[in-house]
Formats: sequence, structure tokens, C-alpha cells
Amino acid sequence: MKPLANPMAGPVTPGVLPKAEHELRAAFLEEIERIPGGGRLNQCIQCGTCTASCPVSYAMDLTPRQVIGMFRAGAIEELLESRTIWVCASCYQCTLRCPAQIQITDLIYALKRIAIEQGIFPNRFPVHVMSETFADNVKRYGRNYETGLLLRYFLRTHPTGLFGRRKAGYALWRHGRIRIRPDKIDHIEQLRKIIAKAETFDLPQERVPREKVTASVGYESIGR
Amino acid sequence: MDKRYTYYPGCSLHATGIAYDKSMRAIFTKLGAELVELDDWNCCGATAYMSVQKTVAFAVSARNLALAEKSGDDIVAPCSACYYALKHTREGLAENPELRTQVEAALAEGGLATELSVEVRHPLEVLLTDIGIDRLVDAQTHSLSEFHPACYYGCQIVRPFGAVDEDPELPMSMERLFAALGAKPVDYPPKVRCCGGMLVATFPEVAHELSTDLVDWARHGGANCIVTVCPLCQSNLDLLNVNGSGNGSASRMPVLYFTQLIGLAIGCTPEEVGMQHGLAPMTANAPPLADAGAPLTIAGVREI
Amino acid sequence: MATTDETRIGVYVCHCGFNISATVDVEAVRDIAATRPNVVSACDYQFMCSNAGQNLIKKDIQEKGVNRVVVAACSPLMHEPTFRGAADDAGLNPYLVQIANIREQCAWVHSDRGAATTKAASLVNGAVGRVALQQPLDVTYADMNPATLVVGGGIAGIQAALSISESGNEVHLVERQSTIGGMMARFDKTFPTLDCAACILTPKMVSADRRDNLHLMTMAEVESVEGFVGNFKVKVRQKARFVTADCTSCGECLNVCPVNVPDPFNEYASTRHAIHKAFAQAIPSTYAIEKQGSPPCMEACPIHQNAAGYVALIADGRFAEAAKLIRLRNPLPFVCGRVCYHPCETACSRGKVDDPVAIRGLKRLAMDWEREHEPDPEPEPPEHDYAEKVAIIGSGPAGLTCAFDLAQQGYKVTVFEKHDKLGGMLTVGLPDYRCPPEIVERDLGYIRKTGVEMKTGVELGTDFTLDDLTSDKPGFGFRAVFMGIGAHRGLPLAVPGEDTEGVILGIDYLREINLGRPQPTGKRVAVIGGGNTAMDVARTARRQGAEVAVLYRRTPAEMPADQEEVEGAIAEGVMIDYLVTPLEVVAEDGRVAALKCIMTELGEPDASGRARPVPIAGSEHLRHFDMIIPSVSQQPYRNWYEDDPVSQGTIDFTAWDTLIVDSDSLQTGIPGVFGGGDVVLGPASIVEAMGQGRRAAEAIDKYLRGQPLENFTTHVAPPDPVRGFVKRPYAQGPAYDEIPKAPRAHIEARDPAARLTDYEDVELGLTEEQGIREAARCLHCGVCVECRSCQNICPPDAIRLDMKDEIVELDVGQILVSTGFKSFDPARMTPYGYGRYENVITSVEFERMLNSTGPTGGQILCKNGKPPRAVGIVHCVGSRDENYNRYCSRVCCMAALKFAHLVKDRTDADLYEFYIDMRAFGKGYEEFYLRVLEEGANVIRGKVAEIVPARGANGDSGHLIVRAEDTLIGRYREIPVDMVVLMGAIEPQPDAEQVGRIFSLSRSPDGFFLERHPKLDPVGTTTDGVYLAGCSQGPKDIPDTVAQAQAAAANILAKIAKGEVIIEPVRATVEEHLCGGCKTCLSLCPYTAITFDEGSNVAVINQALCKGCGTCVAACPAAAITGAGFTDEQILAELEGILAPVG
Amino acid sequence: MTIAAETETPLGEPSLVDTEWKPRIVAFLCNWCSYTGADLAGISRIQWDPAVSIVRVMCSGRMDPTFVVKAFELGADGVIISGCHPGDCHYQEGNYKTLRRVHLLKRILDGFGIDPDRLRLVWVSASEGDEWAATANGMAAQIRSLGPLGMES
Repeated sequence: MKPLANPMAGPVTPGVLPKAEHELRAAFLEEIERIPGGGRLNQCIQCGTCTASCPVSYAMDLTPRQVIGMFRAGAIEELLESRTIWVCASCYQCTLRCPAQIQITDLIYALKRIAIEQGIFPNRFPVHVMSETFADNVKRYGRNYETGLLLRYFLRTHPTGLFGRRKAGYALWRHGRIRIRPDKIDHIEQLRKIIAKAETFDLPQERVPREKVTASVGYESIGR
Repeated sequence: MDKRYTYYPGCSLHATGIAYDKSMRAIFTKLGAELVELDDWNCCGATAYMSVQKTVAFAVSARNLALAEKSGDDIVAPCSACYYALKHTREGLAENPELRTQVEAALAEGGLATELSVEVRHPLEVLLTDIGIDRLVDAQTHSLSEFHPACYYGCQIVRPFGAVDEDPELPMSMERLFAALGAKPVDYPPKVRCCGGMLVATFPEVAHELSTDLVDWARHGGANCIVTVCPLCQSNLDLLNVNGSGNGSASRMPVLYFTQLIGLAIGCTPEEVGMQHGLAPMTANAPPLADAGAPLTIAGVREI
Repeated sequence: MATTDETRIGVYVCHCGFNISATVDVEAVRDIAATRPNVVSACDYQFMCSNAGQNLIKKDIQEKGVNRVVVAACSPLMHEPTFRGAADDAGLNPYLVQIANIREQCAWVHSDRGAATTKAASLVNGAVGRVALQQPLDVTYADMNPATLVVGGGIAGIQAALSISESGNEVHLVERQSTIGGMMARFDKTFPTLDCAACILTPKMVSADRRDNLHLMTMAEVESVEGFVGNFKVKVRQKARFVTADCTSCGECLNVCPVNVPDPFNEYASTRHAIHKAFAQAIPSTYAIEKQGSPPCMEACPIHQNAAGYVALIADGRFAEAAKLIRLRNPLPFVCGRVCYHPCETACSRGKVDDPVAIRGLKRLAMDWEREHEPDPEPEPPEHDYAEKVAIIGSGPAGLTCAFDLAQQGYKVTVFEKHDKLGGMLTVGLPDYRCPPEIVERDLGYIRKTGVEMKTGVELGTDFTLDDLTSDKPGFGFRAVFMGIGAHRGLPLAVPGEDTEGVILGIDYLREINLGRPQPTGKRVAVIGGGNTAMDVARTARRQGAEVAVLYRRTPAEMPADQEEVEGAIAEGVMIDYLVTPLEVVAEDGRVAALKCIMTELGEPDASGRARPVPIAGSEHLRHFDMIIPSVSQQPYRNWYEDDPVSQGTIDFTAWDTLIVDSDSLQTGIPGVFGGGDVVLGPASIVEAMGQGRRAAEAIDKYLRGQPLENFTTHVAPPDPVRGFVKRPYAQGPAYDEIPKAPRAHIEARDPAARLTDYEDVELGLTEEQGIREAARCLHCGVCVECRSCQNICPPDAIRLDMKDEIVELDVGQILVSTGFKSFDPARMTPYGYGRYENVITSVEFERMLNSTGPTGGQILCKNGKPPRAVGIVHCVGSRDENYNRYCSRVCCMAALKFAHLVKDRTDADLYEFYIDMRAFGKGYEEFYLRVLEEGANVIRGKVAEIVPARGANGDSGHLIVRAEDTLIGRYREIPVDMVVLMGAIEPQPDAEQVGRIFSLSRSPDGFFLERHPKLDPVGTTTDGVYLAGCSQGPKDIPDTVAQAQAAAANILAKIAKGEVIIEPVRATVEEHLCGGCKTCLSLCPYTAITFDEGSNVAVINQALCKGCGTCVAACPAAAITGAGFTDEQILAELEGILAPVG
Repeated sequence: MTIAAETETPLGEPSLVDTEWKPRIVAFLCNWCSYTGADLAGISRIQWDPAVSIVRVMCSGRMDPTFVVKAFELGADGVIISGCHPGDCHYQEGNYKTLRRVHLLKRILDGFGIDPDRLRLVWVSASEGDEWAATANGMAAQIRSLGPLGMES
């Protein structure tokens, strides 16, 4: 992780975090206080049970344990830029086993949300596109239209991926498991109203101006 | 058994999970339990949503809870993601007053409100507690002895809120159920390990690692099929059966829904439970049970 | 005003450095106090507890004439003694000092300075108000009983007991197990010095055994403690050991005990005998027998036959001993080996695994073996020789058992039998194929050898009367009579035409045939009934060549006949028609031609609880038979009594003509005349009849010995006998469903066709091999099977199978509780797979494995017997985990390092330690850690998340994968190992709460016993005279434990040396002029310190017994009782002071 | 009246000056379990409400009903009685006696028109410092919501 006190940035006042870091911290704390037991992350004894329980930790650049460590070290920005929070499949195994009863999965959700709010992720970044397409789908039809979701998702991320999946798609279609047209709920307006209102509570706090992280999170390069 | 449930199929059961939908309806009818599909239900919000906007996610699934309160019956949600999302919403709203007020405000826009009065349940739990293994065994008409299932529970029905009331690290309810129905469940250590979920789209390599591992374990344990409780798990594992979709090994591993297997045992036809939708043909079949001995015949009047 | 002279109060407010002054404005408090009435001096000081501080008080007392002192400082539990002392030094009665607790209960718990100050001021007000009314009190002294009780015989208990007894004072060391030594005795090496646990422990154990003033009580538990420091009264339950101190531990018994059970000392990794010694150097060296109640088979058997015993002996191939054991309690072993309805098998715990053990078959095997190899056994000579004669009427099972038991007691017994053949129903009731005559003859032969005289062809009522028996006529003169005349009178169907020729009652039919009298049998026979008699009749009729149909009015479910009888009958071609009942016998020219029947269906249950058969209208029909044999029920004859009643006393009968007898003693209305068997029970089974014979024998013995006819020791089968444990047959054994199934031996029967041609045995016996295999299926669910082998062989005759628990009372002055710990059950942490993967073991199991006396003789081996290629050691299993225990168990890290060293030392295996933080806190510990690192242990900082079986890659070698994060490199790792050792947490004993109650100890939130002060009094408790040592107070290693034990010993010795205990003058007293004599207080006092003086009609309180709780004070309606130090006035004054406006 | 009203507030503490009602709660604690427990709360610095002042008795069994009545009479707004947990009484069974008396007492209070909730009986062991703090705070909160004694409708 990069040193917090950056000599180039001039002298650092003791006990004071850089502005950006400070904002993020605030945002994060704001997020986690909504999580039941979210505050427990101070109880972490850095034992690594989370990492070892995680089926995808091998694919993370920061282990779940390090995520908490990083937060304590006040390196949330670096955290948000990590691949880890996106690789999490939210299977809750870590949360179940944590000897300090820390809600790790929910903490990672919180980080995802901040990252998206703050726009910290590469362009055409899959997870984010996925989520947004998904959300968009729901706004449109009230239901998630798998076919459309995947089509639009791949078009927006890497169309080649679509090609790679044509066989699977065909197999599913042949076995009557693909719907060609979306099914839409009757009271879509009602739902949209609800969403619209709810969104007002989710609006991100005033953002620190920051250029988007362009570096790929490099999920292609994942391996043990 | 005249119990009635509000059925929340969720988006997948209308598409890739069609077989789950069919088998659900089939067996509940056979067992005399009524499934009433929730009228105009919407997407549960699922996990993908949570990462975008929290309150919206809660509001979206809260709408379903609100709708369900009209009938007041328990919600049965077969898709683990839906089950989790709905349950998570219910618990979350109950625990967090601030969130509750915001969500209520949102619902109000749509002229709805919720008292969180309906329970959210998973069919596995419903079948095990409301109906019970004994009744299922009584209803059995076909033998499952040819089936050697690897019972796969996945994540979200055992974590973080257990749907089946037992050790979330080592659930055994499906094993008990199918053993009782004459099948021979195999030892399956990774039964609660994640299948990769939505990573299949976002980090395919990772997801592939996980699901391949699960199938290999099943093979290693001598299973001739994997039984799942979730449409996403099912398709992730089932897609490995598609040549070129990654799975190198020629041998295929049928992936069933537990409801399909139950259906076969209680006399539904393979079509009724949607066996035709599986990407790998199920080789084992369920022959009718041999007559369990003639009932006591009274040696009536015999003119000696 | 409480005192005559003027009250002069001094108030002293302590700053306690900043502890108080930081939150409380001390000066303000002082100033407010100064304004209170009677306060002549008020000051504050940095540390009142310092000498300087105390001197302030002394000075005021001496110079300002202060005669009441209030100190506003820390809790009275801290410094009350200090300030009382100061007052005392200055010549002021210490009980005129009052403490205002403004630290623990004010300064430390409030942050608002203003509020805290106000509260402090009001607390001082309270104290000032109170102290004014306080009276000088004088402490009294009681003798200190120098004896000490030490509870728990682990290293802590042993060490303390040795230190204390060293001084020559008495010590009682109570231990629950059969040996002292506790956990340490099970360890191999001890860290960090690696010296052998046994080598340093056993010498201590031995000297504990040697000390005359150190009294060991093993297999004992404290039940209750009364009294107070100096004089405790303790009740200890000494559990039955079944072996006396005469035991020389020669070990002969081990060679003969046929029972093997999992050995708890080795964590069940090996087995031991029912009679055992925990380990070679166990102290005391006396063996012990483990019993788990009494085996269910024995419980269920009406004659309490030692089934488990002979089964175990047979499993050992010891047939002769088995037969001998059977004969001990069974006068009819051959008969029972064939025709008993075996309630023992119904009760057999093995039934919970697969099928019950074939106990009856095994009994027959043992007896048949005896017939072949030792054809002429001699009974033991009777223990006494009594002159009294006893008459037994009837030679059936009941009579014979009664005769046998009495003869063995040494009585002169004569049996009167009306038939020409002996045996009662055995002979005339049972067909020969079920119970061949020569078999009955064998049993009778043995009974004769016991000296029983048998007279046949003499019938009660015709040849003699009851009066004759008890009269002194020649040949009579019996002092007691047992009536076992059975129920030989068959009951008719009560349908029209029953007197027709060709209708004969089943019981008569059988008798005629059994007595070899001519008895024509028809060609088509109908047998009516569903009992065993009906089956006997039907099968006999088949053997007479008839075609037989049994008509039963209910369904098979209700049929009373034994299953095997029914099956036998069907096999032999008997036809059984259910749900049909006869209406009328249809005759043609005076002979039976047919039976008119009607079909029935089952209705409501009747009196007998069985569904009542209801005729179906219109289902009448004819069935053609030429012979009809009703076999529905039997009753006793009673004409013998009608004909000539008895002179003294009367005999009463039930509606069914059975005798009415005392349910306990079986005595009839006539003293000395007892009854049992069918004549009392109605038609019942053989062994039930024998059971009554046995009970009657005991009753008669008591009667003749002039003892009251009560508390009988002989057995009466309980309705539902204990069946092992619910989940497992044996406290420490595997669960029923874990026990491998083994099919019950199939007992061959002869081919039905052949059977029909003769009256030979239907069943063929078991072969010896079959028998041994079958007997081996016994689960030993009672552990000791009471086969008496050890008793018979024990050279010093030290075995007492009938030993009972005893309650021992001890008087001691002080008590040390060192009850140790229980180690965490890792099965609770599913991901670690303990219980699922055989090579995942606990630290205690590993200790045993390492120990040269352990299951592997000290070798480190996987379950497959191979040495491991790699071993993983997991720290913090159940410790430092919110889901289990928050605390750190302290010793695991070092123990794990010890293991690491031993693994490195004894194998070539790679070694991985998975730790969170390495706690090497003690002397030489860090050095040991470094040494182990040097030896090449791989330490990985990371808690293990899960342990999974390995698959694929290295083939299925059954090894394990340990998943953990290597947190120091931040990487997820999967490490292949062959064996995993789980370092389980140290937890409080499961019964800690209960034990805490007994000694009135508090427990900290983690469940361990609470010391009086975490720093200043780590061995004392809130109960004076009760001390703590070892892991019952919290996790600690051996050095700390020993140190704490020594500390406790020192405290105890100090008190003993002082020789007396101060009795706080806080006591209740009755002001006689006020007492109304209502006696309310008497029942309230927990110490029965209050008695009532009838003379002066007032309550009197015994000052020695009173503990000053004040319950009576509060309850006395006349306010006649005052509690010194806590009078109503004082408490109310304090209340007033606290609530008064500050200022 | 408070000292602040008459002296030149030597404490200079706002909390003493203001005259707004502050509840006064008296707690009778048995010497063996509860008093020690309260001390433990102090040793571990677990904060609790200063409205509560403690009076030590040897055993909760010493509690004479008149103490409670007197306390209210003298201006207490609430009373806590705390003893050892049932079965743990240092004097074997004193706390059972208390239990019975308190039931009675609550009814009597009701008769006087005093809300029975102003009297609370709890069991606090020597190791339950946090438990004691919770009790004190809980009671204080309740009394605040009930208002000064005699304010009940």
C-alpha cells in the first residue's frame, strides 16, 4: 500500500488524514453503521479465517482480512481500487465463521456501493455494468430479463465474450430455457415511483473530484 | 394437507429455471398443498442490486412483501437469491428503523405499505417441516434406488439465515430426505461451497474454477447426479455439461432440482417435473415400487 | 441519641490520587460534611489509607475527642479493615467507623463532575447519619477446626494436600475418578522443560497415599456443605467401588473379566475391562468395577437371571462357567432354554442396533453343553441348616422354584403333586415337542439333589388338607405352605351344543396325551382360541394326523400366542382363520358335525385393552368339523377349598377363582400359607410363575425367621426396564447407529414334515461357533455383567458386587476447591471435521498417543497404522472466538509447541503450526519457542478455516487439506497433512454451576470460579474459608497451578496456625420484653439458630449459629429482633442522610 | 433545596445550580453478590446513572418493607433491591424471602397510589458489574419517564 504521509504532498499534520481519505472514511462509516454489528470491525484480530473460508480469495489482490487491515490503516481509496471487492461472490462463508462476528460480506457490499458512487472502477468494468444493466432491466420491466441482461451486458463489456458463450446459449435455447421476449409486470409505474423515491435516499454525498481509475482490475489475469 | 402458500417464482424460474418452476407446482399439487403465485410480483432485487443502491434494493423487494400481505400466507421462494433477498429485506427492515422509514416512504409512493407480517420460506424447509419426511415417504410410489445424488445446498439458503434448521456448515436434510425415499446420497464435502453465482458473467474463470470443483467432487464421491436448491447453482453446474463451455471431461453430470427428484418419487412423470430441460440426460430412472405385500386376507368361509 | 456521651464525628474524604478527585470535588464534599450535625472535624487527604492518612484519624480521636469516624473513600470491601484498625489503635471501638464508598460506586462510574459530587456528598450524609447511631461492638472468636477438605485430586489438589498435611494437620482429599492425578497423569511430557509428567507427578501421588493424616477419597463427590469458616460440615458421597481395600492389585481379575469397554483414560482409543485400574501407577492401586445400573436383560427377567453374565462367558467360550452361572439362579435352566418367552430379549439394548441377542438360544446351548461335558453337576451345599419344614403344593414352575430356593436356604422342603408325573403344566400342559420329558427330568434331577423331597399322586382336598399340612400329624408338621396348584381347569366356549361328543377342552386334550392316556383325535379339528395353549393343541392335533383350523376372533396383531409358536403352527400346516367366532356346535346323530360361526370386526377396546370383536350381522355360516377343541382360557380349581375350608383364617378368591394374596409377600389370608404362579396370576408364562415362586421363597424365609414381610430383594420385572442409554449403550461408547450391524444367529428348526411324525424338539440348538459369535453381539450396556468370575477368582476375596454408595460426613475448618477443567469438544466446530475425519484428533487424544502407556505405546500413528507424512497443529480451537469462548486458554500455544517438538523428535513428518498469536509468556517459554523453530517446525500465522479430505492429485490417500490464510504473506494456502491435532480450549467443568452452589462460589462470565480479588487475593473467594486453585479458577499451566495451590495452602495453614476465627459481631438478638412469641422467625432462620423458650415464651437466638443475615430482623412483627451493626435505626438514618438535600 | 441555592455554589457546577427535577433512587444491595458486583462495575469503569445511590445490607433478606416505604416518604422516586441469584444466596435462602416480600410490597405500594414499577427487585451476582450498571441505568430511565413521585395519574 502507498504511504499515507506523502512527502511530495508537504508535511502531514499528526492525526489528520488527507481530505480524500477523510471523505471516504466518512462515507464508509456512514454506510456500515446501517449494518447490524457493522461497527464490530474494530474487533478484528486479523486471524485470516475469512480469507481461508473464501472460495475466491485466491483470485483477490487483497485478502478479506487485508481489507479490514487497510481500512484501519486508512487506505480506503486503495481498497476501493482493489479487485477484491468485485470478486466477492457474497457467499457469506466468511461472515458465518468470523470468530469476531464481523459482517464481512456486508462490509464489502458497502465498499462496492461507495466505489460505484465515487466512480472508482475501470471503464466498461463488468461487475458495475452488470449491476447497472440489471438495475436498468428492473426499472424497465419490473423483472430481470436474463437474455436481455446478458446480451446487453456483453455488448457493453467485451462482445467477444458473447461469442465464447454461443454454445451455452444454444444449448439453453434448445432445452427451452431461454425466453425471447421479456415479461413485464402490470404495475410497472408503481414500481418506478417506488424506485424513484428510494433513490433519493441513496444519492451519494458530495463527491471529492477524482479522475476515474483507468487501470484494469485485470480479472483476465486471475490465477492461483 | 390443505395449507396454502404465496408462491414467489422469481425471474429465473420463468427462464433458465423453468424445470424448477414445473417441478414445484407438480409436487405441491400432488401433495395437496396450494401454491398461489404472487400477483404482479417484481424482481427481488437480488445480490447484483445490493451493490448499486441499498435503499432501492430494499424498496424493490419490500414491494413483494407488501403485495404478499394481501393474502397473508407464507411466501415460498425457491430461488436462493430471491429467498435471501426477501428474507434479508424482512430482517433488515425489522432491525433498522431508519431504513424502515425510508422504505415505507418509497412504498407509499406506490400506495403500498408493509407490516412485515408474512414469513419468507424456502420450499426445502416447507417440505421438511410442514409436510415432513414421513408424509413424503407415505406418498412415495416410485423407487429412487438408482439415484446416487450429491446433495448441494450452495450458499444462500444456509447462510446467513439458515432455511433448514440445522448446522449451516454441514446440512444433512436433503440426504436424510432422499435416503428415506430409497436413494443413495453420496458423501459430498463441498455441499455448502459457493458455485460462483453471478461471477459466471463477471469473472467467468473464477466461477468456472468453483463449479468445476463442485462437479469433480460429485464424480469423486460416486454420484450419478447433483441435486440443487437454486436455479443459479443449477445453471452454473449444468452449463458445464455443454461441450466447449469449458468442461473438458466427456462424461456428463446431470444436475437436478431437489423438487424434481421428489416429484419422480411421488409419481410425477419426468415431463411433469421438467426433466427434459436438463442439459445432460438423467440415466437413472425411477421404476414403480413393487407391491408392498398383499394386505391381510381373512381366510373366509372354506367348506371343508 | 444512641450513646450517653456527646457524639463527635470526624469525616475524612480521600482523593485516592486522582481516582476520586478527578470526578468528585473532594473539597466540596468535605465542606458539605462539615455542615452536618455532630461533625466536629472534616478533612480531605491524598491517600487516606496511607499511614499519614490514618494518623489524621488517630490524631482527631485522641486530640479532638472524635468518637465516630466516617471515611469517604474506596469500597469498604477494600479498606474497611484498615480504618477500623486505625480506630482500634487510637482506642476507639472499630465498629464506630463507617465507610462512604465514593470511588467504586461514585467517582469511577460517573463522568458528570457535578452529579458525582452531589452524590458523594449525599453518601457522606448517609454515613454521618448512620455512624451517629452505631454502637460499639466486640468481635468474638471461634475455634478453627484444623482439618481441611481438598476437592479435586489433580496436581493442584495433590500439591495443596501435601503441603497442608506436611504440617501434621488432617487433610481429606476428595476425587471423583478412581485415581488421583487428574489431567496431568494423562500427559506425556511437560513444557518447556520436557520432563516426563508421570516421573514428576507419581512420586507426589505416592506420598499422598502414604501420609497417615492425608485421607484419600476416590470415586467420591461432595454433596453438601454447611456451616462457616472454621467449622464446615461436609457430606461426601462415596460411590460404590465394588472392590474393597483388601485388593492387592494382583490383576488376576483382568484375566477373567469377559467385558471390554472403551477406556476413558485413553480417550476411548483403547478398551479396558469392567473391572479395571485407570493406569499402572494409579493411586489408590485398588481396582474398581464399573457398573451402569443393572443389565436390562436381568432387569426384565422375573427371576433376575444373569443373562448378560452367561452371554459374556459364552462369548469367551467358557460354557462350563456359563452353565454354572445359569444354575445359580435358575432351577429350570433346560426348560427355560427352550420354552421361555424371553422378556430379556425384548429388553435387550442390541435391539436398538439391529436385533436382540438370542439369549434363550444361548442358554440352551450352555445347558446342552453341560449335559454333554459335565452330565452330573452337584449343587452347592446350602448355606444354613434349618429345622423348619415347608410344604409346596404343586410341582409346576412356581412350586419348583420356591422349593429350590428354600432348599438352598437350608429348609426341609416337600413337594406334593397330584399327577403321577412331576412338573405341572410343564409336563401335562406343554406338548413334548416343545419341552421333551427328559429335559424336564434333568431339571427335576438337579432340584432333587438340593434335598427337595417329591411326592406324586397326592392331591390337596382328596388326600390331605391344608390343616393336615400345618398339623403335627405324622408326615406333616409343616411350618409354612406354598400353593402352586396352577390353573388346570379349562373354560368352555359357553355356546349351545358344547356337551356334544367330540368337543373336548384343549387343556384336557393336552393332559390326556401328555400322560399317555388314549385320546382319539378327529380328522377335521377346529381349535378355538389364539393363545399358546391353542397353538399347542393345534400342533399336537396335527401330529395326531388331523387337519386343523384355528379360529380366532381378532386379528394377528391381538393374538396372545408367541410369534414363533404361530409361525411353527403355520409351517406345520395349521390353518388360522382370523375375525371369526363360534355361535353353536351343530351335532348330527349325537356327534359333532359342524360349527356355526359368525364373522367379526374390531370395535372399541375392551377391559383388556384389546379391540373388542363385534359380530357382523348376516355373516353367519357353517364350518364342518368332526372335533372341536375350545382353548380359550383356564382357571384354577377351587373345590379343594369348598370341600374342606381351613380352620384358622380364610382364603379369598377372585371372580376368576384365582387366589387373592398380598401383592408383596404373596401371603394368603392364612398366616404361613403363600400362593404363586397360575393359581394367582391366571394362565401366565413359565418364567412369570417362577418369579412368583422365588418371591414366595424369600417371603417364607422372612416369615420363618420371624422378620417382617417387607422390602424384598428378589426381583419383580419392572414394566419398562432400563435399556442402556438413550443414544448409546454405554456412557462412553459409540452411538447405537454407529455400531456395525451384525445379523442375529438364525436358529435352525427341523423340517416341518419330519416334525409332524414325532414329538422331538422342533428347534435345533446353536453350534458352539454360532453361540460364540452370537454372544459377541452383546453390547455390555450395563458394563459389568455380574458374571461373578472376578469374585470367584479374587485371591484376597476383595470383590463385593452388592456394594452400595455411602454418605460420609466430614468436619473441616477450611476447603480448597480445585476441580479442574474440561477440554473443548471440537465436534462443535463442524468445519474442522472432528468426528468425521478419523485423523483429526484432540490435544488430549494426542497426549495419550504420545504416552508410552497409551493406545499406541507412544508412537505417533494415523488410524491406518502408518506414521504421518505431515502433521498440522491448530491453535485456538474454541478459544478467542466469539462463537465459543472469548478468552485465551493460555496453555495451548506452549502445549502445541511441545507437540511440535515431539513430532519432530519421534517422526520424520513435516510439522505445521497454525496460530493467531504465539503466547509464550512464561519463564523459558520464548526460548522453547525458538528451539522448536530451530527444529524446523513451520509456523503459519493464520487461523484454520476448515479441514477437508484430499481428492484427486495425489490419489485418494485419505489425507487431509488444511485451509488457512498465511497472514504474514497475505496469501490463501491449502496444506496437505495426514494428521491434524486440535488444541481445544480449556472450559469450566460441565457441573461448575452446581459445584459453585455447593461451596457458594461466584463464577465469572466465562463460567470459571471467581477469586476474591483478581490481583490481591487470587486464591480466596467471597466465602471465607473457601479457596481456589488450578483451572477451575481459570486456564493455567502446571507451574501456575502448583504456585496457586501452594499459595492456597499457605493461606490455609496461616488460618490453622492462628487457631481461631473472628466472628463478626454482626448478629441478631431478641429483646425479650418485646417478643410476642409468634414464632415467625423460627422457620425463617437458615441456620436454625433460633429456638423457642417455652418457659419464658420468647424466641432465643444462638449467637454461635447466627450469621447475621438479618432475615429474622426484617420479619419480626414486633420489631423485637435487632441486627447488631445493621439496626433499623441505623439503616433508616443512612437512608435519611442520603435522601436529605445536599448541604 | 440544594446547596447551590444558598451558598455561593462553591462547587461551581452547573448540574448543582439548575433546579430542574432530578430523580433520586435508592438501591439496597446485599453485601455478598450485588454490592461486590457494583464494585466490579466501578473497577471496570462501567458508567451508570448517578441518580442511584447504594445502601449496603448483609442480605437482601434483611429488607424490611418499611425501608422501602420510608424511602419513598423521604423523597426517593424509586427503589431497587438487589440480591444474589436464586440458589446462590450467601445465606442459603434469604433472597427467596425477599422475593415473597417484594410481591406483597408491590401490592401495598399500589394501594398507596405509588406505581409498583418504582420498586424493582433484581438479582446481580458478584461477577455481573455490567448487569448492575444496566439495572441502574434502566431504572433511572424508567423513573425519568414516570416523573417525580406522586405525579402518577
